Amino acid sequence: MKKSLIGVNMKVIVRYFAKIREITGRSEEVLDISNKSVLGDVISLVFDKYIIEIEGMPLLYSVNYEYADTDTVLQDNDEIGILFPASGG
Amino acid sequence: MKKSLIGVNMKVIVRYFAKIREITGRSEEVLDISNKSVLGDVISLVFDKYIIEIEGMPLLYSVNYEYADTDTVLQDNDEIGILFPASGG
Amino acid sequence: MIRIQEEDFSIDEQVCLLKRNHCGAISFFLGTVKSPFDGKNVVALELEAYMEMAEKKLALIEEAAKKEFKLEDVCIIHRIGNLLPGDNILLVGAVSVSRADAISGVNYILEKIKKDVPIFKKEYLEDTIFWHGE
Amino acid sequence: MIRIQEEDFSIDEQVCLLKRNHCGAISFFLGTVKSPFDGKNVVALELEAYMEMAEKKLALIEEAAKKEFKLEDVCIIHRIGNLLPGDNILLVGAVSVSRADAISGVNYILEKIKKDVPIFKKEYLEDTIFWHGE
Repeated sequence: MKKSLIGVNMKVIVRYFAKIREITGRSEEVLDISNKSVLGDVISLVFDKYIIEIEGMPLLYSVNYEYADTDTVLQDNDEIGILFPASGG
Repeated sequence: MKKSLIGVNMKVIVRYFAKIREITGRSEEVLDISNKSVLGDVISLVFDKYIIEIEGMPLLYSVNYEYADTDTVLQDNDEIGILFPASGG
Repeated sequence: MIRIQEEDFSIDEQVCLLKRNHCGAISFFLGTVKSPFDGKNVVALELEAYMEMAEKKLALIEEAAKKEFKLEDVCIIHRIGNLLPGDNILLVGAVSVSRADAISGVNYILEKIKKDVPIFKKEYLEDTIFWHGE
Repeated sequence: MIRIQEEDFSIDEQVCLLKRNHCGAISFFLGTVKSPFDGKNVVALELEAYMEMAEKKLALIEEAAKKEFKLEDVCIIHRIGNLLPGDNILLVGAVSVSRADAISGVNYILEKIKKDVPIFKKEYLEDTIFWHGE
């Protein structure tokens, strides 16, 4: 469920990797969001902004270097990662 | 069952390793044996010759580079090894 | 010891660092750039890491592996950047008193890296380019 | 590649020989001289091989490992002679397209070497000397 982002009063940093970095054309950016936001809100914001075709992309997300679900409640200055599944090794 | 070695008419080479090499004081020797000998006959001959205390020693034997039982029938020029269990690796 | 780096590495050097006189067993795994991939020649492989998160995850994996198995020390080096077929990608090593622990420790670390560490691969094949997972 | 030798070896050199572009996985095991042994300091370790038989057995093990697992190449180097704590004894390496095959292949080879290859160890401890198996 997409929440309203009215009432901007915190900042998060969003970092982009792999295909997503190429689509957004940047490695990171700071977003202003409402203090009641969850991770899913920021993801929607980013996807709307860059018109990212997520269909079929098995994306993962992180908050402060931990994999996180979209209902994770965000804090001011959280660092969000939009990731592909790990393919190292 | 120890067979008589009367009727010498073939030769085998016996090779000694590890503790057995130290006890016999040699790495190898050629023995003259009967053409009806089995491996066990040669082992007995060697043990008698060097008065080897086999009690408790987990010896292994080889004929022509294969582990062999004492009832293995020997051929002329066979190479016999008196071995300790493998401890490599 | 954990490193994510562009530079290549020497396994002999890592062995020197891992060796302990009271341990008799060092197990290693080396991952290299494979070509062909899906039947097509690989021109290059690009590796990108979410560096801070990858280092944190690797540190957790190292710690967990040392707890799970009797490992005296662990070495994990993952390369990033542009690599060619045959180039080293990943070295995982573990030293232990016991052979079984060293080997199981390396396996455990490899499984965890594949699953948890945010490092991403872009495959440049002869006629197509894609990110793994795309 | 099989070698029984007194000289030490370089793992990096062996990696160069094992590497194949179409294989992404090399697994290694390095055995070193361990001290203490049974709680006593090791002064030296002497290794003796029944050379012809050991080489034959290693060749059979290499062949069997290649049949059992999908191994592109195998490297087995076993040292003999007088070694000191920390010295390299044994290197087993296997290269494969698949990580699982490379790792299982090395394990298989190690098990077989321990069981079948006539190489004998004499342990020089601080207060006693004995052959393994004595």
